[in-house]
Amino acid sequence: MATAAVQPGERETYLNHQYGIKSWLLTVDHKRIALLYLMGITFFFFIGGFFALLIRLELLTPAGDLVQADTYNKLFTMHGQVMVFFFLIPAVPAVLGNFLIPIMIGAKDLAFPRINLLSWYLYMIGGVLMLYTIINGGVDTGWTFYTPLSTEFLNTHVITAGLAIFVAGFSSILTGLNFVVTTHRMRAPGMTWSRLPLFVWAHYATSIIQLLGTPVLAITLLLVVCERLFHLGIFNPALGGDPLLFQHLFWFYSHPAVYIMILPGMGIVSEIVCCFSRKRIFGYQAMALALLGIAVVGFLVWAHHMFVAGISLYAALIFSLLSYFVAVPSAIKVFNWTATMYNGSISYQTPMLYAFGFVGLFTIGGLTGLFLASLGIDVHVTDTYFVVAHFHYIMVGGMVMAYLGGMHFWWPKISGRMYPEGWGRLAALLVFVGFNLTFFPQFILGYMGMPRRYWDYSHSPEFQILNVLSTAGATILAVGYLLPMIYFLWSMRYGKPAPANPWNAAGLEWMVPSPPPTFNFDEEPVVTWEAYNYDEIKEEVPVAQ
Amino acid sequence: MANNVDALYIFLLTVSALMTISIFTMIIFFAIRFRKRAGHQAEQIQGSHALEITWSVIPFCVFMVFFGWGALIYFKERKPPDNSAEVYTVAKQWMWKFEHMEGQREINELHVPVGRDVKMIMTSQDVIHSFYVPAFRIKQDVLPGRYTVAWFHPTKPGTYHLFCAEYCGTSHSGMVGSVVVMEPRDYEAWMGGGGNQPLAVTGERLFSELGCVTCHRSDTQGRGPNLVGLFNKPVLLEDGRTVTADENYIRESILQPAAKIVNGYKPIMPTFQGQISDEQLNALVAYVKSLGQQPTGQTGGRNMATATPKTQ
Amino acid sequence: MPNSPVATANHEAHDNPALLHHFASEQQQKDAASLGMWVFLATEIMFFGGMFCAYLVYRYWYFGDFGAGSQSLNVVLGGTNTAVLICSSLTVALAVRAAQLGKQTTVVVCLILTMLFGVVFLGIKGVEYHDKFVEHHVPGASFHFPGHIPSHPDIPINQQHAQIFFSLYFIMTGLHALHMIVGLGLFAVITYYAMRKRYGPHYCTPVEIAGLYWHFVDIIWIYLFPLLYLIDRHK
Amino acid sequence: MSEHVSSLKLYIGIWLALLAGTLLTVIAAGIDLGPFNAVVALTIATIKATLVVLFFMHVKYAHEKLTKVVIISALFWLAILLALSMADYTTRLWS
Repeated sequence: MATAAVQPGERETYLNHQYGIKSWLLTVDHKRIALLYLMGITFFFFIGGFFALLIRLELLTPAGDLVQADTYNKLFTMHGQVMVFFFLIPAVPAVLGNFLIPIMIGAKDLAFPRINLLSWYLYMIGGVLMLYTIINGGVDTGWTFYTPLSTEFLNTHVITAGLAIFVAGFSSILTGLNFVVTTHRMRAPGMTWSRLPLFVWAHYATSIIQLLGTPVLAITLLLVVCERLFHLGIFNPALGGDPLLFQHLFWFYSHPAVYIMILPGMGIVSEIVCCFSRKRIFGYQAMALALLGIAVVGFLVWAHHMFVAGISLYAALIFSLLSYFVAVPSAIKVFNWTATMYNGSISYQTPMLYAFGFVGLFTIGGLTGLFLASLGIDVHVTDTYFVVAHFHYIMVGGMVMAYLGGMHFWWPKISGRMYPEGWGRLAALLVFVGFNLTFFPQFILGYMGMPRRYWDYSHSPEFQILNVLSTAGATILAVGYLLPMIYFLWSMRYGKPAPANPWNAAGLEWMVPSPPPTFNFDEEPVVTWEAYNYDEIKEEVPVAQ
Repeated sequence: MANNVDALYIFLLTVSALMTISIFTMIIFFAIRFRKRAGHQAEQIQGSHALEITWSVIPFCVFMVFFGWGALIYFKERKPPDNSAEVYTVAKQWMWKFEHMEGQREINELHVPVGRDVKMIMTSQDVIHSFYVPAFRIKQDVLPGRYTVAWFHPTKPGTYHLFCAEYCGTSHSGMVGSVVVMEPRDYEAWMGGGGNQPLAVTGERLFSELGCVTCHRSDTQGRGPNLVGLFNKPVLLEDGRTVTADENYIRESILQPAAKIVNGYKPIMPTFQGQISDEQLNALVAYVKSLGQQPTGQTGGRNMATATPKTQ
Repeated sequence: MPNSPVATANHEAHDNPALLHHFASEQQQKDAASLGMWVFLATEIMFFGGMFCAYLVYRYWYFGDFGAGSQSLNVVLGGTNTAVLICSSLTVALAVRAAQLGKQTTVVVCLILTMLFGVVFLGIKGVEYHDKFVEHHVPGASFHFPGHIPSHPDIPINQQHAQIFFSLYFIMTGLHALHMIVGLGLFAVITYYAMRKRYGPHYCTPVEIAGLYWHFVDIIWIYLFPLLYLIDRHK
Repeated sequence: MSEHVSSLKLYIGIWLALLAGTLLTVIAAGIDLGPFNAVVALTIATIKATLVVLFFMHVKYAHEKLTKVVIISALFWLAILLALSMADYTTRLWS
């Protein structure tokens, strides 16, 4: 039984209603768990980013002169594993989703608060295993764990890395389970499916992928661990196994995993675009259906990662065709965001700048995806820097932009303080410029034929100029990422206190105080309005200070 | 091939650039035209089914063009022309080993004459590698335990990069080499330097040394199937299936004879798994293939230069 | 799920101690728990699905060797185990029914019977594993599986392909057994509460959702049995 | 919603049917049906599984469709995994 720690005269919020380390580590409050996740995720983001910077520095010169070949291999492996499994996949759902979904649907908490806490602990256990792997000398399988290299030929810490991701996978599954059940069972009276914010729809679609994809990754990694321990031969051609079976099972999860990363970002962008255009979303139904469509069709395309891997000609044709099907809902979303802005009343606060960036970079990332889905071109550019550039446009240009946009948008709600708008805009600009400078040259490098995961390109000095540009961009990007980290921390103490609805935005989360009270709502809300009812909100977005 | 890929690439680039520019222009135009200002209220629009359908169907049709064109190129890339020069390739950490039909062996360098189709028949001794020549726009993973095939048609003399494109361990980035495309005359001169035994002849010698010849006789009396004229022909198996006798089939039949039993024969052949090297296996395959090109049943065919296009 | 409401300063306690603070009604809580378990079972299907995919590929490639491996398994013990598991499913269903009807003693008896069947299953499985171990059919350095494939008395078994069969056999049945052990743990806790008469017509969600889990484990075995034990048996 | 309580008789009946199915599948495995052995074995297994799902797991009496949707989605995804993987394996030998 904790005693309330609220000072007299102060309003009780989820932040101050209890103090002490135990009140955080044993909390079942979705908002506090979101903050716990935020810490872990930020930590791993900077670990992964540090590896990325070392990679870029190594590639500044053609010769392999900064680190050893093995070290380089470990750097890109751990950059990938840390970023994908400990940042990109959990970031938006576990932080923003966790914090906002119950409030957005008018619930006091997620359906299973204790499972939510468990899933944070699983994430942390996975993270500790990953750190153990890193500190003990790392792992150099590539984040894809391709067999038989990973199972028979390397003597780095493949097993602990595999188990780290295995455990983090269960965290992801439990988060998805919680979201699905919460969305079905915990909606406030009047909050019908057609009134759900697209942010919730996006997380619902994401959860479906997490639930049905992640178990396959889990069993695959378990098989890799068994292979390494007992040399069973399931993925080892020398013992009668098929290395392509590993790739099938791996990509069955890891392609849809891209949508785990990007769909929540799409949800965020829908919220931001509507708020800063003062408009209803254009084509709400189409937007919601497109999210579900991506989640389903995203599972039908995985072998487009394997066009040159030795799959049958006919399978390649099927998977190429299906890959184009998933591009249609993605295109619909881009068009609808653009149309939402039409005849709006647009203001350019930081979240909106990130949303602009997201739509632009996602468009480029998506269109280059069409190149890769086209069989004839894929043969040339797969496993080159073209692919590297493409997926960074989706994940960093798309997902990280959206994540930062969302963090700025809801930071007043989470912390109860405003961030400094000027610095925010500067950081958004730096991220956009730095990002493009880092990754656009890599498209060209890829078409020129520079293979990915190369430590040394002294045989092809013609690749250097573009690599130097890329490294320069990465430096700017690093500054762009550090800035928000600094001013968010600064604002927690010195920021202007935030009102309940600093943007005059629509949605239940803006009707509770900032920061929200422990149980979100004093009385169960009854929803009588459609999503994005900006026609009923006459005020504009306040002028930034 | 490179031209075909580039043409498609430029087409895709143009279409994508148009789409990107139009979306960017619209966003920037809307952002400026409809910026927040006094006296202007946002107009609420629910959406439009007609528009949604339009911008689903039109992109989809464009995508289908991307798909069809890409698929055509891929189809061509996966079907080597019948009378290509063949190069047997063994990849290992971290080098490329090539063996020409004429018997020349090379490491990390591949010499080919200009204007001649070259078919790479590749396998790996350890992990997955990938044979990538950016200038020819081809890439094919090289797998342990089976053959994969790639082909190209060099049109311009010169030296081109050869990369391993599938991450394969410590010296992945050191697993590079070059493809040297030569004028036919230079190539002849380079070829003539060796005094090598053609691969099929090596294979023929192995064929008798290993005792294969006692059962696989060139008449119908053998205890094993007659291999003359076998290559690229359909084979009826005992379980009723029919498979094509391609390189992988021959390879498997040597290493795992019991895997596919030819109709009418007994599974008495011993396995050669672990008893012959990848190079010896390549020689045997090359020999069996050379039999396929001689309907008369003589053995010891020379090389692909005498091959006639098969009609099948 | 054990229940202790989070009492808070600003939140009034509900009448029912089993109703958690963030639910509006008992029905909502029950529906959430049941949906949660069903969704979890969906993930379990995909978890085993990866194994079934591997199984399908290699059975397609190495049918003969899979047949030989299958025939070395003890179909009597496997069949008995199937029957044992079906019996345990019945007792679980009866436990849920008893809880719905408020028959406290029957709940406890049925749950104990279920656990008993579960232990018998694991025991028989242990005997089978032991036999395989003695026969050197466990994948690894000492793996040895002589003989011929069923439909071809003159084709010897390919050791590598047979090893893949036994690898899949051990991993699939091993994961299944692990699920059984988890289920036994769940039932041990629930039996403890059932003895304290926690469950009745108004509240029997834990019995129900643990029951769902147990039935699912049963269903997995219903498929594993023919897929592993009954390949090419007639030869 | 009123909780559905099935009769004891029904449970015993299902239990007997499941035991009979087990016996039947063992017997059927002993008869040479060619490729249909696998079909028969899987059909019997599916019937048994359906009985368990419908009656022991009360899906037949579920008051909303959601449970069925969850089951069907999971099976659909499993089918995607198996079918598209096999689309590769079964066509590798074609040329």
